[in-house]
Amino acid sequence: MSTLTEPALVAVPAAGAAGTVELTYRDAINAALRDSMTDDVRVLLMGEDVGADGGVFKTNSGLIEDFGPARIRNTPICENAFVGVALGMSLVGLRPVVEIMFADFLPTAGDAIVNQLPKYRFMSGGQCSVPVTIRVIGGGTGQFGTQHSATYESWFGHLPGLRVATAATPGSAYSLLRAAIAHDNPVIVYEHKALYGRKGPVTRGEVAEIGKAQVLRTGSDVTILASMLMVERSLAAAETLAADGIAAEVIDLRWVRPIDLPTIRASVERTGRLVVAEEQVHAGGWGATVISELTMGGVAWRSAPRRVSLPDDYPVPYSPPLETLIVPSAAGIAAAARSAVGL
Amino acid sequence: MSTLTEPALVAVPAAGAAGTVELTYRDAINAALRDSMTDDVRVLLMGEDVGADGGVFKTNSGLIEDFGPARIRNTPICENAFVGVALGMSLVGLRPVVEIMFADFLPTAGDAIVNQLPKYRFMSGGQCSVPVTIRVIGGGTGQFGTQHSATYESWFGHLPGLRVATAATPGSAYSLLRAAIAHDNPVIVYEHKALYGRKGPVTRGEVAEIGKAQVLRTGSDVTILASMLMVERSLAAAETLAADGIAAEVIDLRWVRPIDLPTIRASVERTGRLVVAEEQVHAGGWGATVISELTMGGVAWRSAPRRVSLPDDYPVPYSPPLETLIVPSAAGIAAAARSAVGL
Amino acid sequence: MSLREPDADTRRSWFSTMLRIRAFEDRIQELFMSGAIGGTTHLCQGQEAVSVGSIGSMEPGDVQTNTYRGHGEALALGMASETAFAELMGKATGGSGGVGGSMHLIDFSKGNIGANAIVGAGMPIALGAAVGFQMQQRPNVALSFFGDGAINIGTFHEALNMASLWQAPVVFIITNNLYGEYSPISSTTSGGPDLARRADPYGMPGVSVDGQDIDAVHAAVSAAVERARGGGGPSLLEMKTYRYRGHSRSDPARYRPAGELEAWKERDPIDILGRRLAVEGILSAEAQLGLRAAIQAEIDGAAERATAAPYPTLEETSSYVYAD
Amino acid sequence: MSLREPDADTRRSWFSTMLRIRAFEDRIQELFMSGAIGGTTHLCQGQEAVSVGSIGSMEPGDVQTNTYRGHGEALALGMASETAFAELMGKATGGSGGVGGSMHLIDFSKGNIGANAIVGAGMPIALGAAVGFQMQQRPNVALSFFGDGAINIGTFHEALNMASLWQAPVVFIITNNLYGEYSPISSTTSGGPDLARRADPYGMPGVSVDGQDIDAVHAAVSAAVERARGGGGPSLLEMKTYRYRGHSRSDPARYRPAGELEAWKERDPIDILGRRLAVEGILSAEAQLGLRAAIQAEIDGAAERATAAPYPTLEETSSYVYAD
Ligand SMILES: Cc1ncc(C[n+]2csc(CCOP(=O)(O)OP(=O)(O)O)c2C)c(N)n1
Ligand SMILES: Cc1ncc(C[n+]2csc(CCOP(=O)(O)OP(=O)(O)O)c2C)c(N)n1
Ligand SMILES: [Mg+2]
Ligand SMILES: [Mg+2]
Repeated sequence: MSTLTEPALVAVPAAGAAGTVELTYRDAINAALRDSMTDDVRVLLMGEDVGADGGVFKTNSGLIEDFGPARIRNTPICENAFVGVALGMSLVGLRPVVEIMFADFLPTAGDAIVNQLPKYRFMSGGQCSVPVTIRVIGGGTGQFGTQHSATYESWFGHLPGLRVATAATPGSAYSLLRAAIAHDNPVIVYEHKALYGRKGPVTRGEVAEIGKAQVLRTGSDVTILASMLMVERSLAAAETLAADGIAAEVIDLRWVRPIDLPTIRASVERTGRLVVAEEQVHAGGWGATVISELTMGGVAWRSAPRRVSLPDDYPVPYSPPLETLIVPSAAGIAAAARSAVGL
Repeated sequence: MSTLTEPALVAVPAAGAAGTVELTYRDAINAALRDSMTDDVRVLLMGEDVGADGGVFKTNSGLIEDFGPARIRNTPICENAFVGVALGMSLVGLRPVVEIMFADFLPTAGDAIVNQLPKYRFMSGGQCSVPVTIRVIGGGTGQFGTQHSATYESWFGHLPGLRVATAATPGSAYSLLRAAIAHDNPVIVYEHKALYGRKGPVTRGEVAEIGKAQVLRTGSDVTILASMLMVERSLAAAETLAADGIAAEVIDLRWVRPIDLPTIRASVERTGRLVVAEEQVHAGGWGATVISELTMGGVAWRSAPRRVSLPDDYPVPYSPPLETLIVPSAAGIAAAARSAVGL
Repeated sequence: MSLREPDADTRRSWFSTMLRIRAFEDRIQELFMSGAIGGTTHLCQGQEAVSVGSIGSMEPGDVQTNTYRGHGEALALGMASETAFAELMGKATGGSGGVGGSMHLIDFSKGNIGANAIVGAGMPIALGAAVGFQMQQRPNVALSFFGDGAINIGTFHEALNMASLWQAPVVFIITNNLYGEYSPISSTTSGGPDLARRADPYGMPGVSVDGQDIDAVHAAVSAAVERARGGGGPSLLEMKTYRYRGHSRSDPARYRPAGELEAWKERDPIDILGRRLAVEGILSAEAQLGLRAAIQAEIDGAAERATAAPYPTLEETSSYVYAD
Repeated sequence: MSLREPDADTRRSWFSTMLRIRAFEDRIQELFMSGAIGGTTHLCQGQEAVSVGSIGSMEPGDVQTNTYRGHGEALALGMASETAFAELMGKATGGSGGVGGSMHLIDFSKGNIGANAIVGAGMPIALGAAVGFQMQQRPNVALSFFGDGAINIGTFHEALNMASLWQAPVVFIITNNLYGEYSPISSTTSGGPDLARRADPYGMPGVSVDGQDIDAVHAAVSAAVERARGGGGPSLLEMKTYRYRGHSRSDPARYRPAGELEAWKERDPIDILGRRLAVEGILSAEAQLGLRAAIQAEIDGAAERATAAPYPTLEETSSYVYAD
């Protein structure tokens, strides 16, 4: 560990209400940032326009007023360098949260994310820790077009040294972000831009367990594994399926690294059937990884697993009917589940 | 298509001997570059030190002398921009080949590779084509350390619009590179730095078929699927296995995008058993994709598929015994195959 | 050649084109607000002189790259407003068959080889085209339009260095509208308000230009273009201008100091040229009114036809992914 | 404070440290050539004054980042040569327990917070440390060492812009050894041979320094460090120097013009300081000979002990991946 001492930053008053409250996904993120920064003076937020008018997605409202422009730090447009800056800050005792406005810009910061954050501690022989959180906004369905609809979360699952979380609900958005900020290793936390307005229960103070998936609905006929936007579509599919007499279990993946294989496996061992619902291309994604791991692990499939994914060979288009067609729908997920159970 | 006309570049004399010759992997690449540039004046090579002393890996010997510094173009150190430059060149009728010295630097060119090359034609509604080839040198076992041993080829398998090839032999190094350069879409071709000295037959003029894997050894007990350095280790494993009476089929994956599922499936349907030998982390890799696709496709596994991969949670280390331990060996591949056949 | 003074016809056509861009953008804003178009959009009202004056310096075979805020360049390069509307509506008759959208108005046949949604990505691409021209010994030039915010990203630096090193025929044009998203330049950009200075370390000429004065824009870009065409190498031009709207659809631009927008509107680029043309007897105030009405009618018709056009299918557009 | 003239003891210790670096690098070269060390290495003979003179300006709590060619900085910061040898041999007793290797001699306890194998990656990291100091109101400064080739990559530009914008206490040091791999500066770098000029557009001071003269190096870096420490913001320093060896183990450096190496050896940084110390009566020629022999013995012993040290195991090193 570094011999550097604790920073001499000024604390701000404690955050508002504890207990479970109903919040939007957007406000859950705001609360997680606010609570983390209140509890720990070493935490700061940086990125493009993070402190301007609540940030581009309005997740940061009020933060610059309460924490000031040093801790809510607007940056120039230069993702690679400002992720590197966050790394450097973490090495002298701070705990930066970096906002990357669209997941499509992660490749712009490619070197810092791939070669620096996950490997820095290792290359030093464990001399340092790198408590950097990257908040990134991903996903389609908003007609943002080919260069603004990416997820790419599975890429980072390929990298030892990283943790990768995905938030499907306000509760997860809060607790995952708090977990990331409290964690001593670099974590990428995905938010989905179509979910900001969703409401749900949030427990202030809750810190998610690293690497734990969440069973959101139980059922014995088929397991549906999903992340982010696909979670609510899977839950909707499960409703339809229930009407057909099919009991679907819905699991929110939550962590792409590490993947919670025990929870997923336990479910699939009961149901014998699996549908992965992915807003990503299947090749190279977590869905393939899960199916591979379960198959290698000797799961006894009652029917072949299925996937509902983005097309193998078609980027996310702008045209609204085309975008609707290619992003997996509740109906598509339900159809895959029906086919898995042989209906 | 662009209305721009053909360039007015000067042709150079035809290349040397045709027919099948014995070449090193290094010289096979040299020959592919030389033959492509001789056949087509639009082809050029660019990258850091590509024209200096034969390039860092000596693949480019003699090229600057024969084709001149405009077509063998040394660049400053700025991967993201010079891949973008190659894209721009392709839009006005050239066919650039870009050399990225280590696969670890692909993330430095992240935006150009992820958001530009594969999507450019799509976003324009098919108005252009992007005949850009990226040659990249990947892989470990040379004690290059944590930031110089990457492969990451599976990441690009996740991207519609790209093609991704991997060369395991001199013959493939030649024919894959020629195929890439002749192709009208962006292609990433992987070379492995441990293989440059290997010798093998090369057919001058041969152009590989896009998306075709290669069965290098037939056998009915187990299929071993490998790429790059893992191919020769798999062949060595097959030799050992043969001594034990196990007939292993060895397939060189060759293309990560598109993956040749028909060839792989046909093999696995015969053997019922599969070992994927990967110099990469399994999560998010092509091995998982293949196992997932075959399982979803209903392959009847005689035993659970196996993988021999880099560790899930340990980056490539420098220390020679550790590097040797973590990179899959022929013995490790053979052991997995034995366990697959139940021995 | 463009170094000649632009004649009356040319300047009249500039005026029309600026009006067309303005009317197009205003209509887009309405269509977004009414929900007839989804997603997001980045409008360029106030910046028309930069687009039109610069594009006016291009010759056949020249190319340019621009950005998500590139409607002005696309229309200045001759994309029909109907084609542009259709693209923003995601229709099959759009410039990219509807798959590109607001951030990607592209027309290779007119030298518009890319509108990029990634800040900084267009500069290396334009440079690549320019180096291609150089290798092919074609007498052509590439322009690259980008914003003030884009000068702080790595590709700016990387592209300018290579451009100067290779003396490539490329002209880099900063459309300095004082903001990158919600951030005023001074909060993101070191070295003071004069962005042309960023050319210095590359040994490249850098010139600041009044971006509201289309005659000044055209003269500066023409000089840089002819310099590049003649083998004199690249230039960096800074166009000082302003965007009247917020960054994108969802931005009310609350970060602007009071009075700033109004002050800039006093120097509206269309009005400036309009007054000149009237004074010089090239286009009377009355004729200008008629022109405005005609262009408004053209825009109305174009929007209507685009609205009526069909959406594309996956099948029709599948060939957009791979060539062959 | 470092702005004081360095005293005799200090300069004697510089001389020893430069000798230690030289002997270390020479031995590494032999070990590579004999196959006792594998992989690749990047040596810094000829550049010792830059490393030692700059590091000499650091105070406790200050930090620096450097590169794969960072053995000089690591030793100047006090890493024991045995620890460095062991790291290059991949031994458990190495600075990173053997998993880092030649390109990553790192010692957080001494302010050496990173040796990076990716060109340009260290600058933002040093800047981040500096901004951290600023936020924590610590009186510390971060230095960042990188090569002439690194000034053309995006992170250089991005880091310098932010550093100036935020007036961060960071000093950027270009070790200009005239080549990036096999490429002379002029073939990759626009704007002429004076690299300090690259600071201009950020409104940052840029100074070129004779990198063979350790007194000049130390004076320049001390001035920049004290300026930064006092809230005066960042600087860019160019150290004009030369590497005696090729880029890496496999490079015979055939690209050098005849006589260039010899001319630079005439201005060897160790000799320059050695002559001065003799003339000034601080260290006689005889004492210098004794020192050389002592350091050679130290290096011999260190290499021997490192050779005898054990390799690490996966188990021992598994905690290097994740903190917790
Ligand atoms: C690499 C990257 N980072 C961030 C963004 C998000 N973004 C889009 S436009 C913009 C501001 C650009 O400002 P400027 O260059 O001045 O252009 P303007 O929008 O004013 O035309 C930002 C940050 C992006 N598109 N690409
Ligand atoms: C992003 C990136 N691109 C390319 C390389 C390969 N590379 C290693 S050192 C080097 C030359 C760097 O030259 P310079 O900055 O002058 O440093 P020097 O080696 O002279 O110390 C190159 C191209 C790299 N390590 N990282
Ligand atoms: Mg702007
Ligand atoms: Mg150098």
